[in-house]
Amino acid sequence: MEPIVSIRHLSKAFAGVKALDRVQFELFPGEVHALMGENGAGKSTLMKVLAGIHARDAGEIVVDGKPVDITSPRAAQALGIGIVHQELNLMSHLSAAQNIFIGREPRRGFGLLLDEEALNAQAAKIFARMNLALDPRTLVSELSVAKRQMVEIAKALSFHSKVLIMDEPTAALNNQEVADLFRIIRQLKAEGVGIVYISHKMDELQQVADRVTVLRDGQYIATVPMASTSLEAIIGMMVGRQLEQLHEEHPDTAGNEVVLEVRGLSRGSAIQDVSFVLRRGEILGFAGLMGAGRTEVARAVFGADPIAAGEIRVHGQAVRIRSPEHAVACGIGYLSEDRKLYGLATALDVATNVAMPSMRSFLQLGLFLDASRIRTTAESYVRQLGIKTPSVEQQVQLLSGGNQQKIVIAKWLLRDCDILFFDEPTRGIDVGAKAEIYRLLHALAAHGKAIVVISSELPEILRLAHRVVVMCEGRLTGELAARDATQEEIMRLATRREERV
Amino acid sequence: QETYIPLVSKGFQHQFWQAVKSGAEQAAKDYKVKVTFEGPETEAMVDKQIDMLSAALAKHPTALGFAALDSKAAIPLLKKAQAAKVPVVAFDSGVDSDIPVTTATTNNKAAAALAADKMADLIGKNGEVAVVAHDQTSRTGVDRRDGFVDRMKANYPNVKIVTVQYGGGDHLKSTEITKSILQAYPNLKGIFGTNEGSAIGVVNGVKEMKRKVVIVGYDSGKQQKDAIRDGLMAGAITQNPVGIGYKTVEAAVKAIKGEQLPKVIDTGFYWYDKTNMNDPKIAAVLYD
Amino acid sequence: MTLPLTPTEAQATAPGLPVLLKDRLFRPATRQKLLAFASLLVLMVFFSVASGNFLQVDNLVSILQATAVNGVLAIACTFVIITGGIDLSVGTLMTFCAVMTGVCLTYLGLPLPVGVLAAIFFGCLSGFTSGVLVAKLKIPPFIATLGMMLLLKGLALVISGTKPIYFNDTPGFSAISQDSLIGQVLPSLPIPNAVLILFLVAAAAGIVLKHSILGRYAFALGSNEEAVRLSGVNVDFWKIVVYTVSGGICGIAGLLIASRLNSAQPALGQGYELDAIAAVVIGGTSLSGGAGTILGTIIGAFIMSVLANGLRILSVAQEWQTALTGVIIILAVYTDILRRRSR
Amino acid sequence: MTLPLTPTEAQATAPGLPVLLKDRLFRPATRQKLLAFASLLVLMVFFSVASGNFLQVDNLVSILQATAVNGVLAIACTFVIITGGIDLSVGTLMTFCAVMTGVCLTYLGLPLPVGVLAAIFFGCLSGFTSGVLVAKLKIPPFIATLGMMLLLKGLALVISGTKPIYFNDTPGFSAISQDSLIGQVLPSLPIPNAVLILFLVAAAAGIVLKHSILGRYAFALGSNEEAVRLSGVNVDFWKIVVYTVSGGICGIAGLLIASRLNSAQPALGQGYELDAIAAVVIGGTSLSGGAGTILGTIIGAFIMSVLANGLRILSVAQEWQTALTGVIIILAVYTDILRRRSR
Ligand SMILES: Nc1ncnc2c1ncn2[C@@H]1O[C@H](COP(=O)(O)OP(=O)(O)OP(=O)(O)O)[C@@H](O)[C@H]1O
Ligand SMILES: Nc1ncnc2c1ncn2[C@@H]1O[C@H](COP(=O)(O)OP(=O)(O)OP(=O)(O)O)[C@@H](O)[C@H]1O
Ligand SMILES: [Mg+2]
Ligand SMILES: [Mg+2]
Repeated sequence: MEPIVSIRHLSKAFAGVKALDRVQFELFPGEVHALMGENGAGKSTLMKVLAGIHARDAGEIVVDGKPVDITSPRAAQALGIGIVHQELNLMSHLSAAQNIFIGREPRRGFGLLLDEEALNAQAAKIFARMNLALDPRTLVSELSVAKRQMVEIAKALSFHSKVLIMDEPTAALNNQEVADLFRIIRQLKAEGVGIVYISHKMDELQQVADRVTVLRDGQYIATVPMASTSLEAIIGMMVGRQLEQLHEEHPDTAGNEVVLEVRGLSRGSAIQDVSFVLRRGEILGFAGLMGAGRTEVARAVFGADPIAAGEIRVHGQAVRIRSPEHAVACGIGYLSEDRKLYGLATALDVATNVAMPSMRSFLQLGLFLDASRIRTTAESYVRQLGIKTPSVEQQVQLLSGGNQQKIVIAKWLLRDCDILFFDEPTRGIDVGAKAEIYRLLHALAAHGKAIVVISSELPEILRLAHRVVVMCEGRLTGELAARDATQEEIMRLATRREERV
Repeated sequence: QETYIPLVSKGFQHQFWQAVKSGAEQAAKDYKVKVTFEGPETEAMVDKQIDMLSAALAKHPTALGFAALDSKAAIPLLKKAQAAKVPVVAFDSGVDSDIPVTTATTNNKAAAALAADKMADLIGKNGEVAVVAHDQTSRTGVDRRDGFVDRMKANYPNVKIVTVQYGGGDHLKSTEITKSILQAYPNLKGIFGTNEGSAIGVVNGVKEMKRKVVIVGYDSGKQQKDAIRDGLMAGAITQNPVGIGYKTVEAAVKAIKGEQLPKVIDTGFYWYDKTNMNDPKIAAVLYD
Repeated sequence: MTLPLTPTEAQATAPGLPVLLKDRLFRPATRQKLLAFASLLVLMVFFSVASGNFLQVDNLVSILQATAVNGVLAIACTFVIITGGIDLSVGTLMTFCAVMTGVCLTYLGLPLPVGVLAAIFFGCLSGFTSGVLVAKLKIPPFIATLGMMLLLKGLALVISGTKPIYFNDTPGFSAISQDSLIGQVLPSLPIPNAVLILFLVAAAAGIVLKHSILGRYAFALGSNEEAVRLSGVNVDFWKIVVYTVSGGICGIAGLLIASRLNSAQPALGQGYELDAIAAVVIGGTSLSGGAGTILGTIIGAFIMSVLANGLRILSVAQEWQTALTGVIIILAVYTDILRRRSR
Repeated sequence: MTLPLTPTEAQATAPGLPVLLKDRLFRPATRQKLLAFASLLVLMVFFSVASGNFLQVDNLVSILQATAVNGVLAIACTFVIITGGIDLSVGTLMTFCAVMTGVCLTYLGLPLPVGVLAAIFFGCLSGFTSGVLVAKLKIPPFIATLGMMLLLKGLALVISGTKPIYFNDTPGFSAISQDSLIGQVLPSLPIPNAVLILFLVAAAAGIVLKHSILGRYAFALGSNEEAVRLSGVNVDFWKIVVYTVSGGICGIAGLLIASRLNSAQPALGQGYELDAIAAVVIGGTSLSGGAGTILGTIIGAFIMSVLANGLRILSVAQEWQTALTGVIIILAVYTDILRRRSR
């Protein structure tokens, strides 16, 4: 069989970074080809070259047996190449349907007017196929991150492409949506579509991938069939060393002092009477389906959104948290789930972003900043977290997605809060770094920090949390100790909807 | 019912217009009528002035004073005033229409020509002079520039006008312009500033460049008077803005009573310098 | 790729037309839109109570007339601002178009329709130039249109010889904005054509913005230009189209003002861009792009002219007029912000 | 992996200062900065060749002096624009401050230093007000500062009674900008104090922007305000500080212009904001915030005054001056864009 896409000796350098170095890649029709590698390995760059976003420096791209020059996204579309970008790239002022069909709007009135009805109907069809309950007319700005991700996927599907690139499509999804996505992927496969699949969730590979290509530091390492290769072997190729498997014993924290107590937190239908306690040295997992309201709870406690009712006690003292500033002053930190929108000033450099919450601690003479201390501090985090960047003066927007996420983590580590909310902390982070972050969270807890981890990845919750609370539709539906928590039990609670009267 | 006479002028921020306003207010007190005074930001805003005129008409005035920015644009509205039997008194500059019962004005062109005569005398009817004007398109700007330039060309062949530049009457801009002109023309003998802001700008510029040139100004104001007293400025033309304001209101009152008025009320212009400044007749038409 | 979908499934998520319409009428959004007039109404009620001269047909007609030019300019700006750009050249572009019409009609003696087309043509041409500067040369819209503003101002003066061009020889010209078609039908409503034209332009612009592909791309560009580009849309082309359309609308404004003054005044125009942009922003369009409505812009333009007219009718001293205008603009926008927040 | 480092631990890894300095001097960024002067130099060379009167000490001093007011206003704008805002009130705020100084010195007869402080105080106060409107009331900066512009203009006219206030009774006042401290030391360089003040303000502003917490937050606000807020920073407070500082700088501009004209002219000021913003944008600061330098702004201000001076010296007709200024501004920015792209 002929490959639909084959890439040979492809190189691409950015100022100061050799992102791709003579990489090769091949995709057959009806194949799901996983592209693996650590953060900053060059996966997204390779796919962006294929999708006409970056121009290649050297090398060859052959599509359907013909060498091609893909100079623009439009040219890629014309060749039947569609892409789901790693970073959400939606127009938040437009509706979901309008986003999906941007550039290809159905018309009426002699092609002069937009046919909004047809547009919405077509989008509804795609959503129905994805099992997605979403009104096509909803503005994207009103959607949660997960729903936005689904819209991106719907957009890629709408192209009816021969080649479909998915760059971490599941980073923001949880099990049900992932299952729906995989169902669609299998269906597309059966229709002969070639799919490039990028993910840091190793367990997904076994479910969908046929072959795996591994990149490391911009270089091609190997292509292997999935069926006959172990995950450990792939991870070994990715990181270039063996990762030791570790099993943390969860300490018993039930007797520790309570540092944060939330009682009767409410706001509209998003948060309904949520109460929980958080103890010193404990990692509390927040599980639930997308839109369950976990992010809302964290933001409310952090003072980012107003609350209608409820009491918050920090170290036993009742506090009325008015703003994030106040929350930080109370020793509460919040790492948000959407780094691009809420986590980073992406036009600024790494050092400034790391120092952002702690700026005052770098003051000298009352007003001026000790730039060299900021720099060395940032450099030390870059080293500790293995952030791949030419220097700490690099603009954050030029880093790979996973490395951006690490910077958000670094900034809260530096701020040294007693109580930390981590909302999807490992989104887009590679296996090696994920293990590092897990270890780091455990170490923080062992040092007496109290941590809330919100995650849509059940294995992550099970592995990290000392105790798990589950939310559904804005309510707390249950609490489980680590030893009682199983995926089945969590899913049961996460879908326990309120009885309607 | 109270007699109400709105005056729609060409501007309100400049000292010249403020002086017209004070004259009008003086007359209002004397004749026991009510006046209001307003004008657009710049003399380019012909349409804004027309909006002001229609607002004034909406107030059902007894008479109306109007200093047209454009001699034709307001004619439809003036016809409306005529139909409503509101007498219109034109001031400062006229309109191309016989609707106004009279026009209280100075002949700007003749006044600027007088400035040219004085300038020519002061530089010995020979040499380079420049003009710093306040506006390239407004009636007053054009008349004063042309009055000066035409008289020079006609009567003083040895005087050369090297450049005319426009500073919008802005003191600072006129200062910078003057400095550039002095820089470009090292042999320059005189500069004419066509309104208060321009004239002060010229004085500042000459002072900052430490040059000796003959400065002729226009209008008055404290700084111009000081400059003349100190010998920095040779002299200036003044109109009688207070008189314009006064006569406008007076004419309006007469028109209301149905009295006959001359077609034009010439409010006059004067040359003033160190020698005649304190002359009571001159001092009366100067303002601070 | 096929879509395995039963009709019933589709229906579940896409409601039929009648349902949509009904549900739209009773949507809070509709109520919200009516409330947008709140600031304007408050102003009108206040001035009516404060002066008996305000609420009279003649004066209301003057207000409408006074809004026409700024309203049309503000509509032109709305397009550009929705894409996230800004247009400082609208005022002098209007003047430039008026001068070009003057050249065609008075200097060249061409027939009236040619003059009308000339205004729109030169408007589009200048808009096109700005568009090319912004889209192709990547010059920030502020600088590109500032440069165009100065260039067009200079050209208008050069071409007209710094003198107004009068239209006395083209009898029908002043009728364009001064006559009243409405008044011929309903003699009690002598609304001049300028106002009719304003509303026609507004209606057309509203339809283009809401229902045409151009409008869709304008919003999309303002929302996230990179996303639009990554979707394979020719971003540069559509940007140029937006600036061109905006320029053409300025051409209409040029006709209106020339016809109102029965002359092309070459020095007029600078400073008008601020009024136009202010109307747009008062109308709720965000300067960062992606959101905005023509209705809002029109309300914004009316707020500004009602304010100016009302303060004049009350004979407020001019320096206080200026100060009060500043305060009231801030208040009007603030009440609008409160209204949105209370949703 | 160990726990977060404490700052002292981190310092152990800091490279020595000399290494840093050396490495910074040879960075391509330094070369880039020098190239930023390119447009300015091209203009200067052109005018020098075109007119022998251009490149003379006297004229260069004039250009420096002509840049002072606009330069200081542009510095004030730079702060606000970096946060992603805009300040339309700088021109009339300057005038308002000049008038308040006049009130203190001439009407109340207070001593000179009080007058100087008054200008800065009222500048800060007005800036503070704009800041509160923007940060607390969430009024878009364009509208908030447009409102302030009109309010301050009205107030300046009301307070001064629409008359200039002269400083004839305060002998030292005109020395603030007109005397030359540099000239006293180096008689061949009679650079007036206004220029000295411009450079002092620029240096201070540059240091604040680059090395102070205020500057860092200004950039961060312009880049992603929400991310800064969620980092626990009091965004509103810092925004207000930025507007206040910017207002204070406008106060200094007010002193400069009052001292240069030896009077406070209440009608002057509107329109100056466009020149100031243009200088900022020509200098490479983005109107969408998050990027910009004081050096760029100063270069931008000089480009504008060299251009004005040169065209005047060449006695180019006014209307052509206007048109050419438009074209050259666009070209200057375009070459700057090309320069950046070629990196
Ligand atoms: N526009 C750019 N300018 C400069 N450097 C870039 C740019 N885009 C990517 N890079 C760099 O190229 C390298 C590869 O980035 P890429 O985004 O391809 O990584 P990735 O494999 O997708 O990583 P992740 O798993 O974190 O998404 C990184 O070091 C990144 O910093
Ligand atoms: N910006 C927003 N505007 C309007 N509604 C929102 C917004 N963000 C979230 N919501 C809605 O609020 C509800 C709670 O969402 P939230 O993000 O807290 O869920 P979550 O449990 O964190 O899930 P996930 O992050 O996985 O989507 C959902 O119904 C969601 O659609
Ligand atoms: Mg990536
Ligand atoms: Mg969430």
